[in-house]
Amino acid sequence: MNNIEIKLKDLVKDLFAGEKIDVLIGYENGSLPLRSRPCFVHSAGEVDRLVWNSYCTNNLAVYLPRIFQRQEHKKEETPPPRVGIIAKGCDARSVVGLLKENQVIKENIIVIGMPCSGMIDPAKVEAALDGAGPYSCQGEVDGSLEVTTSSGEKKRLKREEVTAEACLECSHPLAEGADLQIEGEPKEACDERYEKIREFEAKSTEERWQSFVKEISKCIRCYACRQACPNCYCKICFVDQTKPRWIGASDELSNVMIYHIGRIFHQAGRCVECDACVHACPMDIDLRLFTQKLVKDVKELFDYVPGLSVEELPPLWTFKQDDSQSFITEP
Amino acid sequence: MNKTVDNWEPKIVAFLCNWCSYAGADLAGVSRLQYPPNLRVIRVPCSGRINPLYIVKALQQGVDGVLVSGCHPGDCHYISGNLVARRKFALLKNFLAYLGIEPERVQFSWVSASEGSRFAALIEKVVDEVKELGPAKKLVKKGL
Amino acid sequence: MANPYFPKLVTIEKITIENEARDLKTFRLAFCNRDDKKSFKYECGQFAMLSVPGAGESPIGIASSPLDEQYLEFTVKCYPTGVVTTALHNLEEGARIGVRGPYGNSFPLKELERKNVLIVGGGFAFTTLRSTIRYMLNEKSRARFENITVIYGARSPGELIYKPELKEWEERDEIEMYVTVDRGDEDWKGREGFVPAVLQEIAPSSENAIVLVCGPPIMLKFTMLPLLDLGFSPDRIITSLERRMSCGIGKCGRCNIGTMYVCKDGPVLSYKQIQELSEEIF
Amino acid sequence: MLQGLIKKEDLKKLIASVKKEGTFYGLIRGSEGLSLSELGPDDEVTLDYSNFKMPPKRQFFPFSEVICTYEDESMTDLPLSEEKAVIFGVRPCDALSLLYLDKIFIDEKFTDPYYRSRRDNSLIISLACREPLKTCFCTSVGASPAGKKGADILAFEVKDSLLFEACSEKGTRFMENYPAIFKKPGKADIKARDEEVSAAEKRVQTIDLSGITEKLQGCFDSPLWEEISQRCLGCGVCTYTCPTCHCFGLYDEKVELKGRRIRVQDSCMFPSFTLEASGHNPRTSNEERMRQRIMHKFRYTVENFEDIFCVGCGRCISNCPVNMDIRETLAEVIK
Repeated sequence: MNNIEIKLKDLVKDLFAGEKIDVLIGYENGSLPLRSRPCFVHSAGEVDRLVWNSYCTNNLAVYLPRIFQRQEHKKEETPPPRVGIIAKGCDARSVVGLLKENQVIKENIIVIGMPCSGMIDPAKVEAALDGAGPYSCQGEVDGSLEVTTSSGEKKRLKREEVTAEACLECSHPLAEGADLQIEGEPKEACDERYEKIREFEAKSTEERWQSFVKEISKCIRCYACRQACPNCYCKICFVDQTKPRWIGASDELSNVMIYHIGRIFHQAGRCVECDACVHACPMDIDLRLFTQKLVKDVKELFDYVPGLSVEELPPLWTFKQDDSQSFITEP
Repeated sequence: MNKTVDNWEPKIVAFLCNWCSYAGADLAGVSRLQYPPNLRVIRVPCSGRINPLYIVKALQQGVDGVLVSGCHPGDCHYISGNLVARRKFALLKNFLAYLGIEPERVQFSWVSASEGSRFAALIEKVVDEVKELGPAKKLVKKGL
Repeated sequence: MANPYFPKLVTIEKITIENEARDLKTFRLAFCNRDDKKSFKYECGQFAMLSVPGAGESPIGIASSPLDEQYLEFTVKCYPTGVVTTALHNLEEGARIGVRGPYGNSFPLKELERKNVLIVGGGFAFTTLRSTIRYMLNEKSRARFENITVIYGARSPGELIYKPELKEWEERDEIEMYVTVDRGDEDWKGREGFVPAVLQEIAPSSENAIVLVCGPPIMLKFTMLPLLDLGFSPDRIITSLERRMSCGIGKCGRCNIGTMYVCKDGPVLSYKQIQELSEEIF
Repeated sequence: MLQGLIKKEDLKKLIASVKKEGTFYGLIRGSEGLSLSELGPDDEVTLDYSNFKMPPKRQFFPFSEVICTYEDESMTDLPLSEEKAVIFGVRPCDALSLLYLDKIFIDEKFTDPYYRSRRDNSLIISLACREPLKTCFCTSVGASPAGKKGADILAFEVKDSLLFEACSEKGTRFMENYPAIFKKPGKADIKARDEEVSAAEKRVQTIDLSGITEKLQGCFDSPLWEEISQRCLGCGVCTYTCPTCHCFGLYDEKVELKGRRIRVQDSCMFPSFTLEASGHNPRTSNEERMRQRIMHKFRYTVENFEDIFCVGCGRCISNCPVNMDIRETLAEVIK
């Protein structure tokens, strides 16, 4: 057990002992190699389930609106729970977004910031193993990950090569503004970003369209990207509306494209680049290529970075007199 | 691109705000200014009323171009509707172009109630540009 | 291979607006093809899929009686979020739509023979009950049933459906009618009160009797206890369920409750069967 | 039982011969990973895989399928597919899933003609498993790495050859059609196959599912469902990648006056699945939907069809964004 994990458990035990929280959202060991998964801890006795390692990819903030909405389904009235949540830099920024949009009760949450050193992307590992999931994992040795394939072959993968894209490009590894902080050494913030976006922008219109078609053609409309996103808390998503019915139900390409355009555009000024959608996608669609474009534009056009301040107005709720209007058609 | 298609005329949906651009279009008509007849006008209360999905949905239904026009900045009937919309439009314009949809397919402009001739010139320009592109194929729902 | 999803073409012959809110209409349909008419044999309590091209399909209970040989009737409520119901309501007489069915089981009319029949209905869930009443009152079949008692309630006088028929039935001797509204208006001279309360007040005898009860879930919930109190055993309380459906033929999985599919094993179920289901129904 | 040996490199000959009458589907590894695709004689057939992402139900029950079209006020139903197809490389667990789907789509009273015609026109050659995945549990639910159920022919990899074994009349007829391609296998080949099979079988992890249906009967109102479903995000990955999930919806899509009615796969994990036009929804919570999915597969289908509608392929486990593991869920129920 690593040092951070011990500190975390002690802290959470204290929170339960002091009756500060009713439930803690954290990570536990998953049932597959390289997977830690969200878990809900309800008492000090269960705290030992918690883990902190390089596989905690899920954005836990997605559960916050639900945990408060859940109450509404219950028959007897109970007060909203007090929730502790373990947060990497990205999770904490999502929490800020949810607070800003009044989706969670501020007084009822305690954010525990983790010193995140970047997570491993199981999809990258799978790709490195020719498409098959690893059969077991022996852990990290000297900056490399040791795994065994289902045919029994042992392989070493460089940590950097299998680190999630979002983590490599992470600008805020530390959960700044968290209520409690677990000390440790987070990964360094990355300033060199959007290289892939710039590359894509430089391509011809036709090339870009072909890439968009190629990515979206993979979609099976399972809505995992939507469900995994902390920002997608709408009670009725536009794709499920019947009047008007924005898009048809079939997997005809234009339907699927409009779903993705609608969803991604709805994240403008809100997306924290956590890649929860990317990791959730079973078909490995490169959603980051599209979500990040909006993040970049919002930064460049409106000088706004989501998830850093609860008070600052979101960019699309406001305006400046001198906002760029170079896109306006002049006859 | 498919530049010369026999007898093809583009279909363009124009979302015009009630207070300025729609009145501007009206003025162009009343003043008997000539402009191409390719528009299908949808009057909206304010350019701030435009949901990006209106634009995308119009493209899916097979229009060759979309034009959104509202009051000039500072002239909005609702004070700031067009200014808030301007941010949304800037992002949308960039985003659709980024995905590979020709930028000329989706255009935004400001036309006031007194600018009949600006309206006519704007339509002339938009129709010309869309004609140059040829019929829309991207994002269009597959034929039945 | 016959395509079970393919609807038969019908023409809307007549549209009757049933209520004040104008969101309940009865559609009288006629098959465009003679063979289709012949093959569409239905019983009281069954439903069919109505389809409006471009909008989709909806399962709707059949409101006419199998003895109404000239036509087929459905009463449809238009919901603000209902795609098909809205499309249907926007149509005019003469329009063509599709019908697929009939589907599901029916009210156990055989078992009702030589018995007293109590019918309890609320709101517009009265449609398949109306089918049953029409059937029982028909001169060809009336002799097979003993006393027929009907308790029917709606929110307000304007929301009562099949008004001309209600009036006609009230004037007949072979059926006992109790029509009630939750709240009356100045012109309302009839009964006021919720269906369960009226039921308790009238207290029809459960001897040699079976009850058919249809209504919104909340009404059903509060009607069961008084019925049991009156001595109706759960197997003699017959009701009809509603679920979202797509296929109507037990494949699409939407209406699945336990091992049952409402579309083919229902929609008509006894209260006894409902109690045996694990999922809460109302 | 007819057996025949074919050199791996001779698969191309087989594909070329099949192509004369129909389509040959097999696995190829392209830029987008492994997928079941139409093959030509020049394509390199992939044999070294554990399983592929989308289950073979997609061949028979595509995500969306037009069932009729209309114009003005007339409707036309669509002609059935007459494409003859050979599907090679399906794993035995997935082959078994097709028998379950048959029970849904083909019955005495109503048969789905689109599904049926594709099934009738296809021949399934499954390929026995050698490298079960961490997520596989087929032997616990009635399937096995060399199971024959649902296959017309079962193929085994034996060194540089494939050993074909006919498991149905259709399969026998197919093999008899190509006498030049298949050779008689030797004793050593059979022995090698048997060793492979038992090794693979041993490698599949097992879970104890005895009495699962009875247990499920008793735990409808158990607090367990809330506990398990807390983590679930409510997406459709598990149902869409499941080889036996078959729920669907019928929708209309319209452009101007023309339109089509489409059968589209749907998922019981979505709230809209049971949402009625009135706004009433009998299953509003994640918890109820999760319970429905598990109950449907492990209890209702057992009572209706005497089969657990799960073949242990593990797709719902490996693809789940939050690592919901159906094996653990079932273990909780049994506990």
